[in-house]
Order: sequence, then structure tokens, then C-alpha cells
Amino acid sequence: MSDEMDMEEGGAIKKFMFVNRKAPYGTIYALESLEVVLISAAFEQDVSLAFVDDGVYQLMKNVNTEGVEMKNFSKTYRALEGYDIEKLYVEKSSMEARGLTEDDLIVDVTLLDSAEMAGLMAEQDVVISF
Amino acid sequence: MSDEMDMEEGGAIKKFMFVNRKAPYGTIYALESLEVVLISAAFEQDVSLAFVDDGVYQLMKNVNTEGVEMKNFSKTYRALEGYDIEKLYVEKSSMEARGLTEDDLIVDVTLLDSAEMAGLMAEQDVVISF
Amino acid sequence: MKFGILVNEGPYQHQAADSAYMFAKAAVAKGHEVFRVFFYHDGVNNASRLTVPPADDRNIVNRWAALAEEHKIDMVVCIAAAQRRGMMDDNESKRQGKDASNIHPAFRISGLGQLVEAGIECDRLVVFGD
Amino acid sequence: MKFGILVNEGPYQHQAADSAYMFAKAAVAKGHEVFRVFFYHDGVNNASRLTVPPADDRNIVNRWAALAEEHKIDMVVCIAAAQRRGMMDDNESKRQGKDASNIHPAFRISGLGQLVEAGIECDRLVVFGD
Amino acid sequence: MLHIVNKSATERNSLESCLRLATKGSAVLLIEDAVYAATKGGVAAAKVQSAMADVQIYALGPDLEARGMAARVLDGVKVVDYGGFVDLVSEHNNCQSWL
Amino acid sequence: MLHIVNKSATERNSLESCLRLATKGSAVLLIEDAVYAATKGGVAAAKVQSAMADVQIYALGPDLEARGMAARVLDGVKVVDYGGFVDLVSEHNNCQSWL
Repeated sequence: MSDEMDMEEGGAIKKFMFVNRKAPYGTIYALESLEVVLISAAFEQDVSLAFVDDGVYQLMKNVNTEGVEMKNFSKTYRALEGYDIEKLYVEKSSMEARGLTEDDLIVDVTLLDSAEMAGLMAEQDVVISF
Repeated sequence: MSDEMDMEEGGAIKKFMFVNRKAPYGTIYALESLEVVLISAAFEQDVSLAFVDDGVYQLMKNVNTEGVEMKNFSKTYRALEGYDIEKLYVEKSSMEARGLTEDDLIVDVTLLDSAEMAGLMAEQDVVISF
Repeated sequence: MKFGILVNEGPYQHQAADSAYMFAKAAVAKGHEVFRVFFYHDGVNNASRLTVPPADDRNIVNRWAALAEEHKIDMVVCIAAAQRRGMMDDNESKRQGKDASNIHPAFRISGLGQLVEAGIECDRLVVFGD
Repeated sequence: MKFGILVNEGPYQHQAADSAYMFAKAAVAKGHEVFRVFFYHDGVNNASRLTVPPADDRNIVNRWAALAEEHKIDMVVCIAAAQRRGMMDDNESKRQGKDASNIHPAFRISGLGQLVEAGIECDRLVVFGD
Repeated sequence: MLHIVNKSATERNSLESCLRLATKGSAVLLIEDAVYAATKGGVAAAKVQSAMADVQIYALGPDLEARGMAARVLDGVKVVDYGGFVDLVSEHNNCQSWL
Repeated sequence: MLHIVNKSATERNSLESCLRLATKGSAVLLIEDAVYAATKGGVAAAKVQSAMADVQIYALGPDLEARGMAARVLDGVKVVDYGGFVDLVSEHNNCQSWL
């Protein structure tokens, strides 16, 4: 939890975390989560994204959605940096349990062990999950 | 699979199985599954219901939905007999994994081990799951 | 071969609506008949004529309508499920004293018996859901 | 305390819409303020004025509307999510060249910024989903 | 932090992930289908019991009742109503739903 | 019988239940998020590999591609497109979706 003083003051910056635990394309949550993340950039808050469990799959390279006729939104993860959204955290054990390495991911991320991820979640002001 | 001859003949009776794997009230599937089951009775098919995994929870006694303000549909399971729907099969291992016994269930059911349930599923003509 | 298709989830939120469509399209492309697509649970939301998806994404409702028209597929929306979720055609709207309707003309409203009938009439009934 | 509530699922299919309502009702009963309920993903379907639930079940839409009116709660439907799913008010219907609208007057359509703003303005944002 | 879990632990992985990532001293509230994990005799009970060393587990009473599980609650689990749910959110500095 | 599974085996229990209740000689088609289980290196791979002794496993190609997993398919898994999905349903006497 960030300093209580920050929360009470109007205009103070809050820590927002978007937690992504679901695989992309099987459901719309990954896509519509990104839409909120992009909007949040305009509010100048302290925004971070966490990728845990199947959420790690959202960051896979080599996505080709022609066969399923769905919109490919992989590139949006690369565009986040341009919106000053640079805090992308991946739980290392979630990645490894899926046989993935950092090289498989489309963007640079910070790998955290579970205790570090837990600590980061605990200090957020607003945690949004879909 | 029942005799292929039955399937080709118009008016032949088919084996319909409704597979229930989800808990009640958290989602509407259990309730809307029952609605189809009741309608199916009018078609004089060979209807059976399978309760597997969390689907077993649908049959719990002592349901009280006042606090959640949802419609209590437990009694409908008891009413199935009146519609000549009498084949209710519960996978024994699913029931036991949830710490339940037959005494906890609101209707009489036939307990099957997993191999028996698998065999029964395999001989259906139409399997409907929600 | 004669196929029936059951769709349990709405457009965009779950891939079920996409998978069902791709299956139906592939079935007719192979010379099979799609006897009926039955929309149940949130699946009824596939029938809305009011959707306005982003220009760079697929239009699920129009896609169903075009497929149905081209191949004379019977597209049936379950009335009980539709009522709960606010899907209605003009007749139903008048009957319920509502001031609008929202079902696309490619779909028709009918009862759950149409699902059971599809199970009886079709060689295979394929279910798509969450 | 000032609460924000995010609802990610539609009425009836998932209990999320019920849990969110029960939480909001309990919060105002305890003297808290519910600053805003934001409807995202299939949650936008909570705003339909065309639902006709069975007489012996709860009316989720009317329940939201009554709570909002009594306690001056801001009920916001995400426009992007609503467009995909066929939820629109009169203005949006005209703008899109559609022949009907379906949003209940207790709800208003707006952008995702309203969700981020709720996260900033409220002491707590509570998320309900699948 | 208050963690809110709403899905059955025998169907999905959300309770397990929550317990893995909840810091010591935080609270976990089980609602909707997650309340089954707070009941005796099931395979999920062991997970909840061992978690109670580090976190306080709560379960929503109305959801237990709706599922016929009100009389089966594990020792050490605190049952709350919707008002208690509101209190839990108020009393903790932040909250997270494990969807 | 053709069994159709559409959910990730690391999120839900549907693949496990399917494999427990699929009779020897039946076919299992993985679609949507279930295709991850048909790929190398993950925790679900072992389940699928041991199941292949008794059942034939198929995975839907377009879903593998949409998830960036097309190059990671386990040996022994047959990849089909939507037309192949239709063929599988036709060739088997009946089918069941594990929702």
C-alpha cells in the first residue's frame, strides 16, 4: 500500500495494477484489458501490468489470427512503451510452468519470483482484473 | 453409440445425455440445463442426466437462496421423476472428492465409477453440456 | 451429413461464438447440411442487430446472418433465455409492452423444443460454450 | 468511505452481476457512498431495458435502476464494450444509423476514462467478474 | 490486502494462485462458487487449512446457504454477510479480485 | 466418440475430466485455449502425452496459430483445420464438448 497521505490528497498519484491471468483469444479479457490500460495512460497514474498464470500467454510472439478471423492485438503490447507504460511484470514460475522463456515474449518484461509479485500486488492502491 | 439403425429411422428413440459439470448459482448453466431437460421429456427420447465434477453440487440438500435473492430451483430435481426422467447418474469419485455422500443429495441417484460413467457417455447419441 | 449446432455464449466475450461459426462455415463448405444453429444462454446475444464492432474486427452477427441466408440455415434464439437477457423481436416486444426490439431478421425466436428436435433430426449435435 | 464497483459480466449468466448489486446495496446501507458502478465487457448487458425475467426470479436491471435512483449512484456503461455487444441509447442509435435503442434510462454511456477516474476518486474499487 | 476469490477451487486455479500470491497477514474472502473450498471433507479443504497459518479466510454466508453448505464450514473460517464483505473491503487498505 | 475440449488445462479441470472419462480408442480434439496443452514444455504436456497411449489427440491449427504456439506442438498430436474438425465430428459416431 502506498503512503496513505497520497490517497487522501486530491490529484495524488495512485498505483494502478492491471492483473492479467487469462489466455488471449479464447476470451476477450486480454483485449479489453489493453483498452483500459491505454486509456489509463492519459491519467498520469503509476500504472503497472502483471502477467500471472495463463496471462503470460498474452505476450507470445508469432501470433497469427488469420485462421480464426479475429483481430490480432499483439502489437499493442509493443505500443505500450509509447504511452509511457513501461512496468510489465511477469511471474517467473507462471512463465516456466508453460515452458516459456523471455525470448518467447514480444516485449521486454521484468521477471519476478512469486514473493516479489506478491509484494508488488500488496502495495497497489487499485488492482483491476478481468 | 446405440444401434445405427435407430438413428437412420425417423421417429426412432435417441439416447440424450445432459452432462452437468458446473456448480449451481455461480452461473446459470444448472438452471437453464434443467429447463431443457424438462422440455426434452415431451419428446419421448431416452434421456439421462450425468453429474460430474462440481455438477454434483447441483443436487445438494438444504439450499436456501434468500440471502442471494436468487430463485431456488432445488425442487425441480425432485420433480424430474414426474416427467419420467429417472436416469440420474453421479460419478462416485466426483461426489467423494467433495466430501459428499448419497445422503447429502436431494434425489435418488445411481452412483457410477468413472469407467461406468465413461461407458455410458460413449453409448449416447446426443450429449448436451452447458 | 446433417449437423445441429448449439451456441451457449455471446459474441466477442468468448470464442465459442467464433468457433461455432467457423465450424458451420467449414461444414457447409464440405457439402454438409447445417440444419439449425440454436442459441441458448448468453448465446442469444449473437442475434442482436444493434452491434457495432470496431471496423478492424469481424462482425459476428452479420457473419451469422450472411451464412444463414446463403445456406438456408435455421437460426433459432431460445425465447426463455432471450427474455432474461433483453433480446426480442417485434412481436415479442409488442407482447411484452416494450418500446423497442433488437433481434436481427436472420434469426427467429422459438422454444427449447427446437434444440431437442435438432438433437433428434441431426446426425450430430455439436456444442460450443465457455 | 467512497466505493467504486466494476462489473465484468452480464445479468443471469454469472453471479457477478448479483454479487456486485448485493455489495452496493450493503455499502449504502452502512452509510458508505457508491460513487460509480462501471459496466464493462458483457457487464454492459446489465443495462438493457428489454429484459423480461421470469416472474418468480429477481429483475436484475430494475434492481440496479432502483438502487441508483434511491442513492444517486452513477451507473456507467462502457461505450466501446457496448458497441460490440449491441447496447445503445437513443443518441448512439441515431449516430450509428440504427433503428432502435435498448439502454435503460438509469444508465449512461461513457468512455473507459470513467473507470480509471473511479479508481482515482474512490477509496476502494471492487471488481466483480467471471 | 483483501483478496476476493469467486470460483470453485475444484474447477479453476484462481484460489491456488491467490494463496500463492497473498502475503502473510492478508485476508482472503471466498464468495460465489469459491465458498465450497471453505467446507469440510473436500479436496480443497486441505489447501485452505494450510493457508490459514498465514492468512485469515472468510466465506460469504449467503453463498454458503444458497449452496446447501452452511453447516459444513471449516473450523477457523469466519462467515460474513454482505455487510461484512463491505466491512472487509473498508478495513483493508486495498483489495484484489482473482478472476 | 469425439471429445472436444476448449479450455486451458492450466486454468480449468475440463481436460483432466475428459481424459478420465474418455474410453480407450476415442479421440480428443483440443480447440481454443485448450490447444496450449498440446504444446511442448508446459506442465499440461505430460498429461497429454500419457493420454496418447489410449486416445488420439488432435489440436485445431488456427487456434494454435492465433496463440503463437504452432511451432511447439507435441509429437503425436495431429493438427487439423476447421474442415478437419468437421471431418472428425462426421467420422465419430457421437461427440461431447467438455464445457
